[in-house]
Amino acid sequence: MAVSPQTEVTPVRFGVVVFPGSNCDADSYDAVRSFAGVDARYLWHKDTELEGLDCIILPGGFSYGDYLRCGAIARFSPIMKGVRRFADDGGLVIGICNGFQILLEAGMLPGAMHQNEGLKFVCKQVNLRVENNETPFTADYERGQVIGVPIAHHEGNYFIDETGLAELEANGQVVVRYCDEEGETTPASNPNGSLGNIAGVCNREGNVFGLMPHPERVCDEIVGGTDGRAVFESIISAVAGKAAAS
Amino acid sequence: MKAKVYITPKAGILDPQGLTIERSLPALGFEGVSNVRVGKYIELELPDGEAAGAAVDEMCHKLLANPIIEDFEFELVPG
Amino acid sequence: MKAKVYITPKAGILDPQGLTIERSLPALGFEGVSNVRVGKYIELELPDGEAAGAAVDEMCHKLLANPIIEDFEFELVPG
Amino acid sequence: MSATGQKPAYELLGLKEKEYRGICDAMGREPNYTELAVFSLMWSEHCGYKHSRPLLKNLPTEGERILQGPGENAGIIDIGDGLAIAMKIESHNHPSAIEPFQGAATGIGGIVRDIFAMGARPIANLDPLHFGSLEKPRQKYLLEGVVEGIAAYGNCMGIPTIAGEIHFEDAYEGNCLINVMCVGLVEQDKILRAKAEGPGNLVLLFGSTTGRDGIGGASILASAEFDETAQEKRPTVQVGDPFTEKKLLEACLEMRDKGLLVALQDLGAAGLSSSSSEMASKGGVGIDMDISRVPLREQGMEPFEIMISESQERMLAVVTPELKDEALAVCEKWDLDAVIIGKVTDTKRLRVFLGEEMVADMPVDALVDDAPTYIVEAVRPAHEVDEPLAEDHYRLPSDLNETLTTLLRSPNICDKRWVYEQYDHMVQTNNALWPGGEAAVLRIKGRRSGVALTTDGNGRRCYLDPRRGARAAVAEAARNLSCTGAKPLAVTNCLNFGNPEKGEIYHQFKEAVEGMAEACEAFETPVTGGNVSFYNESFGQAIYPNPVVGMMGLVEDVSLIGTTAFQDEGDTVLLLGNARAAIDGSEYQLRIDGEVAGRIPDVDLEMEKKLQLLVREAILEGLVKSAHDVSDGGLACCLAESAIAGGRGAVIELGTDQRPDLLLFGEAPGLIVVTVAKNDLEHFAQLALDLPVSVIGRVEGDRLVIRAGGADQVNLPVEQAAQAWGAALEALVHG
Ligand SMILES: Nc1ncnc2c1ncn2[C@@H]1O[C@H](COP(=O)(O)OP(=O)(O)O)[C@@H](O)[C@H]1O
Ligand SMILES: [Mg+2]
Repeated sequence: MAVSPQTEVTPVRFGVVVFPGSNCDADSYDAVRSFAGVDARYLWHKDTELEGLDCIILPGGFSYGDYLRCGAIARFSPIMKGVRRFADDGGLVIGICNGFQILLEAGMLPGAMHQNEGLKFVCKQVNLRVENNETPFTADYERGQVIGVPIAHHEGNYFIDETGLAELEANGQVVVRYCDEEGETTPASNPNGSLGNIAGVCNREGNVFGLMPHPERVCDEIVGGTDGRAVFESIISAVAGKAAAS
Repeated sequence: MKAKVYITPKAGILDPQGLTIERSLPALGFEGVSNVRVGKYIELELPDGEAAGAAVDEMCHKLLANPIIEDFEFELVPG
Repeated sequence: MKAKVYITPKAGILDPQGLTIERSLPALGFEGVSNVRVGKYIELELPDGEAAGAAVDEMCHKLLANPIIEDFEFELVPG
Repeated sequence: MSATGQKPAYELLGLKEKEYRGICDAMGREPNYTELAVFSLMWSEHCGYKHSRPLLKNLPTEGERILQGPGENAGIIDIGDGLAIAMKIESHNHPSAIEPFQGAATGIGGIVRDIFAMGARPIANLDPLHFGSLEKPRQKYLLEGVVEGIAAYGNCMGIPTIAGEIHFEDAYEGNCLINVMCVGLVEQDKILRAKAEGPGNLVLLFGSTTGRDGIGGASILASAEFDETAQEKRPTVQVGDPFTEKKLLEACLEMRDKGLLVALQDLGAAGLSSSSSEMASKGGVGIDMDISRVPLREQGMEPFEIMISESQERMLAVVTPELKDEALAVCEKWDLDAVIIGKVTDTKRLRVFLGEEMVADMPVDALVDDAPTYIVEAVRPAHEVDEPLAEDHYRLPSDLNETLTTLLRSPNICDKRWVYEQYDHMVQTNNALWPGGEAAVLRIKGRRSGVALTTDGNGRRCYLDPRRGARAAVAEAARNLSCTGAKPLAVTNCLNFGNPEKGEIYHQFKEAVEGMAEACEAFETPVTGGNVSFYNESFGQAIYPNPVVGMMGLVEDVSLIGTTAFQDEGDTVLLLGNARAAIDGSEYQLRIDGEVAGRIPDVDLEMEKKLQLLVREAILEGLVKSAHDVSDGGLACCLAESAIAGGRGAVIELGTDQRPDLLLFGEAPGLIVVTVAKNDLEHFAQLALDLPVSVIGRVEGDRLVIRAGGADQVNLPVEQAAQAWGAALEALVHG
């Protein structure tokens, strides 16, 4: 793996939030640590000091058991105030699966989740089309690139009202969509009924990103693929780039 | 007519959802809330008629509620 | 006192659970049922007082319902 | 002593008069009601192993890699590098039959607690399931509920459910089998045990609150047949709370890492009664508990109710007085109720207090060890015969293409994707082999090695010959592991049988246990623990005797594992083994002729071992392009599955010493199909020495063609086979 000189000097610092019930915290932690020039630490949901971080990951899992609604209780965790402030200051925040649901409930990303159309939990590999590669989370992908990333959720059926959808589309906030192998966003390639096959969105500023699929699960060939690596590579380059520019 | 169905966890049966909500409320500034129980509320429309009550009752038994761990009640309202 | 909270999917918004129930009813012998909507029914106890109504309203807004996809109503009953 | 109606209290609690007298002897007086309730559960079949203990002694349990055999919450196996695997399997048959979702969910909860009670982090769940025919609506309901329950609990816990099996046969219609296995990883110096030690140490109860749910649940349900009164037992259904269990898991592992625990034990069947007495028994100590401190969920609970409640998600630990506060702090961090409820004594008695008042005082050894055991006179049932069916017993079907399609659509053979896609089978990111193959393989992060896991049960064959069937189940599990390249190391087993008080059932149990013992000896895979589930009957009709084998193997190098998929055009297809396939007990017999009859072939354990070693060595040398054992549906289904998995056809030419349908669909343990690149054929032959290996064809095109006797017996586009195999289960469930 090529390591650029800057990243060796100042490591890119990731924080992985642990809510009670998070269960992809270790997977995310392991995934980012497989990159050179990275520091990673866990953040307890009661932490309020978030100093010295470049990117915060809200990992997958079942925070608070996903009781009531996914993410509904976690968003009140003490750490979320800090995460919001961090994002307001331009820090990078990525919510994966349950992390995405928490960002929605917290209002840090627009929209809401319904149960999957099939009413069942679905765990399988799906194809995603990268719609916007100008975010700090996707810059290392080609626009329109089709990547294989797994999903594992019960409530990933993304919903937003018409006006909201129009805004998302107009601002390029739809970052990834479910598609078939050819990149077509067909109903058959939509695993959960999401509006417009939406799999992940970012905020207007582009520094908060949420997606249902799990890029951290495809960062190693031995477990089925590496198509998720570019998400973390993008983050690392974005942070390193920013550091170099300042 | 319209049926409104209320489904609640049977008394004595653990309700993890209710418990978790109850425990999280103080952190949101709501003190003193207890006995939170989470159930389902289902609305449906069905043809008017004598048999409507019996039909809803049967639906609850067979499909809407799980009588092993849940109780249900319903009311019929015109409309 | 006791609060009974009814949470329903917002009108016009997809309700996958309701839809599935509606589709499966005919096979169980229930014809003509429509507009099945599945929501939540939450019971809780809280201290008596003037402010109870406002507190429940706030709980619903903040936590119990998601205003983007859900409506809520509640009633307070003594006990 | 209170007696309701005419019957004495002990009888209402399921004890026989003789057993009651035994309790009085052990106590030196008549027990009060609390004591009697505790005894009745500790001496139930479920906790006391009354009908199985003498026979289970036959199982081999020791080996150089076995760090912990039966007797603890789970077995532990040394996998080198200072690491170990904890594993255990359990049944939740009866609770799941009553409430499939919660029954299966709490089954997962229970087995997972067993694993982290050993200090291990759970890394995988497996779920061997058996239902009645999917043509019955109730069976669909059970299947859907059970799968959703396993999914809900396992997914929430973040433990991947990575393998299992699923069978549908009429024999399970009134009594489904829901077995669940959990596997954990632990550093050897962090293993915990349930041995209470050090009088003066404190007993800590933590996790959920205690309610009336599940009073007498698992143990009562699992200790009697199902009948009309099952309805009345319903209030005992327990509801699982995976979120609390996840916190419990993390809290336990945090306490382990901080060295805060003297001993740890989960509360399972018989709740506080069994957990406290078993911990005391292991340490040769006593325990005093004040149950007025137990956090209750319901008001007005009687002492006996608190003692036997089976509320889920609770653990009991022994901590030193010095470290108690630190332990409590960890519980508080994870938002778990936690109280010191008692202390370790040197009395060897379990004494229960309600505040100051002593409400029970029982000798620990009598509770734990002195449940009476029963030996029943075995009777061989009439359907067990000595001779197999004649090879021409059934008519030869006219179109074997169609027969193959029918078999591929059988719910016992078809794709199980509909099930495993409901499970998060990828969380923890260790899957070196995804579900759908021969066995699951997990890498171990930071090492080259990995573990392979599988479960195998074959009730139908055990019904025809329980000894041979059990031997075959062990052999198949080992074969599945070997086909991935893993060396089988150890077994955990779940013995599902009918009412052992009946001679015929006892016979099945005895034969199966002995058969399993023979095979485990041969493969050097000791039994590290397991579970016995009796009384799997409904209205007097027993299930097929079904000893389910859970087996673990070690993969030396996870980058070199075998898969079932055909790889490249031109690869040579080899059949290893010379077992003669038979129709007796086969899926073919069941689907086409609607019968289960005859006598199944026995496994040649010595030959089997050699063949498996060959496959493993060849995989390690990189010679094997695919490996798949011949099991349900015979050679033709085996070939079809490899073709479907690889999206490639094959042309196969078989000998003619048997009727073509038997060659294609007959079953016998001891056959493996491997493919090898042409260039490696010679190298493979050198490894094989004089073992029976025959070239039967090559990977070619996009059709599966099987010739025998000069004619195409099967000629089917792989695409069409894939369609039949892939769509069957969902169609059956939703059809
Ligand atoms: N209940 C289940 N849960 C998870 N995986 C299952 C289940 N049933 C079957 N599978 C998986 O499907 C695959 C094929 O199952 P099966 O036909 O029973 O295999 P085999 O014949 O090798 O025992 C295996 O990978 C198995 O682990
Ligand atoms: Mg197999």
